[in-house]
Amino acid sequence: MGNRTTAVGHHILPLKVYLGVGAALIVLTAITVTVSFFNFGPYNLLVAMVVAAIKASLVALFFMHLKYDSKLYMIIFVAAILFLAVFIIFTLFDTLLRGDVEPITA
Amino acid sequence: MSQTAGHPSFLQHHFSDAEQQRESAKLGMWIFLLTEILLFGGLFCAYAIYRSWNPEIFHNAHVHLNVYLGTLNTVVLITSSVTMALAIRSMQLGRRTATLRFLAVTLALAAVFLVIKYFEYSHKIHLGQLPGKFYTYDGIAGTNPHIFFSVYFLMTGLHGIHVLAGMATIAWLVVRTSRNVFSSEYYTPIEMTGLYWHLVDLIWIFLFPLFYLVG
Amino acid sequence: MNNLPSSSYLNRPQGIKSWLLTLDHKRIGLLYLFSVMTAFALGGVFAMLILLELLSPGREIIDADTYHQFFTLHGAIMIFLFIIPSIPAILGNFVLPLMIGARDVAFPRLNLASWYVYILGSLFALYSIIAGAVDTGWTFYTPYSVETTTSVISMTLGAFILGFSSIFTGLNFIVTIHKLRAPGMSWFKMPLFVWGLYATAIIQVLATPVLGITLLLLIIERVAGIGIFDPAMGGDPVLYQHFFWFYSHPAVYIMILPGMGIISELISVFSHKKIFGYKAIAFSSLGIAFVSFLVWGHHMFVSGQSELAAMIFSFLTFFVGIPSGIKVFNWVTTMYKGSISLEAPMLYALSFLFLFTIGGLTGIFLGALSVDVHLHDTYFIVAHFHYVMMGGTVMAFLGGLHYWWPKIWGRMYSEKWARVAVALIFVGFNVTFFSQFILGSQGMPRRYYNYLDQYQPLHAFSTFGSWILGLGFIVMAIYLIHSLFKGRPGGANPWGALTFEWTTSSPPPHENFAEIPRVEHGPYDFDRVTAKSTLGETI
Amino acid sequence: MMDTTGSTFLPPGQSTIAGEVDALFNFILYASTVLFAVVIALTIYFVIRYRRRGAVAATSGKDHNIKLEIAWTVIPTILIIIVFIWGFKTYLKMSIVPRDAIEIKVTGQKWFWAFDYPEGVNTVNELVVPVDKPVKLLMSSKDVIHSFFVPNFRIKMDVLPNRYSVTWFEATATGEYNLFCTEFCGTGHSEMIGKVRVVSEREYADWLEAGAVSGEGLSLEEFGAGLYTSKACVTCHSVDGSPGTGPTFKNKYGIRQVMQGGSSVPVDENYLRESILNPNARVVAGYAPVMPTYQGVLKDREIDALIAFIKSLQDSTGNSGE
Repeated sequence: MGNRTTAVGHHILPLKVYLGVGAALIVLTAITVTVSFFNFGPYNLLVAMVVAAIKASLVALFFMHLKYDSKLYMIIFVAAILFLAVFIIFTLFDTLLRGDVEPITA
Repeated sequence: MSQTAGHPSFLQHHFSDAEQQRESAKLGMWIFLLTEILLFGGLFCAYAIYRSWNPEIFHNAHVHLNVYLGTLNTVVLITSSVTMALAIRSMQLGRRTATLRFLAVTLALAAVFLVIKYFEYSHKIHLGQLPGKFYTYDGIAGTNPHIFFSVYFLMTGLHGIHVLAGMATIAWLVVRTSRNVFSSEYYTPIEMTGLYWHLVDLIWIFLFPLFYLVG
Repeated sequence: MNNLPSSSYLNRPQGIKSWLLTLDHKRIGLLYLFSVMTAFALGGVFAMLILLELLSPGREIIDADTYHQFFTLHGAIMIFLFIIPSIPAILGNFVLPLMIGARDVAFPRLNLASWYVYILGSLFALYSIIAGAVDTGWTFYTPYSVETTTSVISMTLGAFILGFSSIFTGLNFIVTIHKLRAPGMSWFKMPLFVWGLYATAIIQVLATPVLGITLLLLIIERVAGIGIFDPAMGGDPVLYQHFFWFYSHPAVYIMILPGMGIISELISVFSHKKIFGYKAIAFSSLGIAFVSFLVWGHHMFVSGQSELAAMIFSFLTFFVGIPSGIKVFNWVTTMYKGSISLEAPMLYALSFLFLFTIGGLTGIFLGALSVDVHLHDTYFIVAHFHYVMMGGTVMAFLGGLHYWWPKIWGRMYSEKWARVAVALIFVGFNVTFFSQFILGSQGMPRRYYNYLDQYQPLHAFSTFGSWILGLGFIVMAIYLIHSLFKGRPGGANPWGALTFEWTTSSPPPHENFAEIPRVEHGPYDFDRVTAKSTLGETI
Repeated sequence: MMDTTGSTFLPPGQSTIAGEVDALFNFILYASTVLFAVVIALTIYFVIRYRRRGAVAATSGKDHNIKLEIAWTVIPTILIIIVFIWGFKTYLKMSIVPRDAIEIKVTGQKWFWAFDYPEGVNTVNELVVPVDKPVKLLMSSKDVIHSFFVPNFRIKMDVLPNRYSVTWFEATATGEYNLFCTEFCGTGHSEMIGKVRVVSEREYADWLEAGAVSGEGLSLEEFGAGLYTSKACVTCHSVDGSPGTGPTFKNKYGIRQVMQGGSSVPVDENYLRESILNPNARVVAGYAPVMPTYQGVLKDREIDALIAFIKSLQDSTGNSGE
């Protein structure tokens, strides 16, 4: 993929990349919708999240240029996801495991 | 655009060169996107907790969402992301008319997205599938079925507000592009709006399965 | 006598409009100074009234509801309007660009916007005082904050808007530190105050959005009753506490980290000795910034959260204490074989060491699960956070304010009166708050308007202390304002420090430096470089 | 388990867990005092010893010492791990309720505590328990979050609406101890103080016995007067005509009372019964609808006694309407 650069050195992606990524996103959407019609129990959530994560990373890497820009922006993006994950997981530590040690029965 | 030697008009006094200004703007934008991710993160956490507490309500209620409209909206938003990226690319190449065309298409697609959202909302309001004490619909089993719609309206509502803000910014870009403010050396505002728009699309990419597909 | 540089950022350009629409980081720092210190005075008045009321059980000067409104307003004003913006927005705005050899922050317009957003947020918050005040405590715990008839919405809306001001400042500082450092200033040649501001900015940017969404949900809950926190409708009040403390614990590190940055500067400059363990201090700032996001559950040990979550939060809470301990040891070791001069900034730094160590160590009591069950929501907690916030951040802020006073105004404050004020504040603080440790561990719950007679002596003792403390602040206000007009010129470098802000004139010109300086030595290389104090000579 | 005598920092501990909590409290206290003393002594010594006299002295450039830095990182880490494990072990003991505990239901509501004992006896603001027997408290709130705190037993647990929370204690000495609410709950938060009365096992059984059929030997009015205080009516309704959060009971029976919304209602048995069980149905004009319902707190016999008591509050000169 020949990346031409502008006068001031910013690289420009060829048209093929944008259209290719766009098509991939739509295909993935189709996949995740069709999968949702079958009932795999808890795996439905897992599959949906994996597909969403793939789509999200496609958008981030190509459309938002994370693949070509300095690592700093990738660190910021990943940090946001990590801190969000910490927030959700630690809160779930509490909400899912209430009454485990001392069952609270009325 | 006056092009004085070595000190182009768009360069602010406290930056040593255009590159430093552009990189600073991008770093600032990425940090702003980080705050957006954490803002929505709070609602994703609420979703995770309420879904873990009453999975059956979430499952029963999600059936009442129109998957086709949701899928259509996802495709609309993905396409608008593509046209936004192409708008940036064409300004990088200095093609002003192409940029205007792509920006206009992105704006139109955003409007389509909101219109579809409007139909979904009005349908729910009509049925009474609303959050909290406004919930009057009785087709869903479970003790507090309105919880699903509380989280649904909170997340899609906040996302909709961000789509509106994006549309306003893109409209402002269209005006400035037509006034020939941007060039292949200076297109930072378009790039920043592009980053913001891609994040709005990214958040919808997660909202769509969580509500419409899995529930 | 009055031979200050004829033109500086203070008088060039002129006119009120040039101040209200300024993009100069130094002037924005001053705008913040006036508005934040007014908020501090207002919060202080509420504090004095609260302790006056607690002089004896039963009604002293106000009734129960008014008392509840006073302690809520004291908490909310002191936290959202004073202590979070105080060091980053006043001293950070003024000193950061000077310290890294830049002409301004990365986004000057965003910087001015952050001040206007601060003013807008403050107006909403202060409007709540008139419109029936707020009586929920600064934590706005649901379901009480949803059902009370006081103006919770205007205060929470105020705090929501103030959150944006905090995000703007944090964002601005991160980009400034990354992109605008002078040539030759690598990450480990930056002053430690800049490291403190950097770690603070990271927390501001990562934590404040969650406060935004929490307060937004609370306002929606009050207005539309969607039941997200209402237990009767499937919601959960403990979820509100999780959301609230996910922001509010990192917020206490937003308050202390810039203070620690100042203390590193003061101890090194006034001991005239290279800071001990520069990298240890820098990395412990970042360490605190990240670990602070993992410990919020220790505010909720008795709130009915699961025992496993309590164990995890207690375990991680102890690890957030270690970096703070390392910093204190590094500061004390810096003074070893130094050449220590005891001007006011150093006295504030030493009282910071004394008070913050007590505050930090009492945190160990609250981290241990079984002891926290007894101490939670008692006066022990009130004493703990005043020792860390007032004994820590406010002491560091006052030390920094005195340290950079000659740089900001070009004039010195009166050293004699400053020492009087430090003594009054130090004694008054300990009398006021050490008695509250004993009150709390004896079982006196916090936020009590009326209390049992057995606690009366300690309450009275605490109230006397607050009068000494109040006097100390009044003395300080007087001599600082007096120094604006009558203070003798401080010169470019009154303390003989080595960081960049002391290389330009005081008060500095509009564009900070004639030309961007190059870094020749580390910020604390007192062993190799000596800058002669310009205190004696006249310019 | 011996109960601990009080120290400057801690009130006397009269529960099995108090000993362990105080032991950890004192360990941390002594360790912190030693650490604090070292830091402050060094600081004072350095300030005196290396005080700048006259010109600035040259100072050394030594800015790190790996051994020292590792030492002051590892030692505190070991100390805090000890404190963490000790604290967690005691906390587990506090959380796990012994199987043979007496179960008492606690209901926190705006500004008083209601206790329901196994034999159907219930009291307000007074928890009577036998000594040396584990007592399990099953707690929930009727309105906002309260918090059940007995300093002498070193126990505290939030009381949440629509949810049960559990705590337990085993008192080791008879006597009367304070019970506080430690989660801010509105105007009367600081009035929400109760008593925990620890009695001998036999005395507890007798009290329980007497309480179950309480009021046998008393006339209805006397029994009603007892309930007037024990069920905390006194906090809002006066009997001498003086104003309070709720209307006074004096000279109320039989008169017509103007309600919110203008309708006037005769104050008779069923209005009083309805106001006790469903207070916000018809609220007297000029008063806030803050009275909690006594549904399930009062038995029928107790409601009759209260009504009889209110009826007895007439001036001898016949009823003078308000």
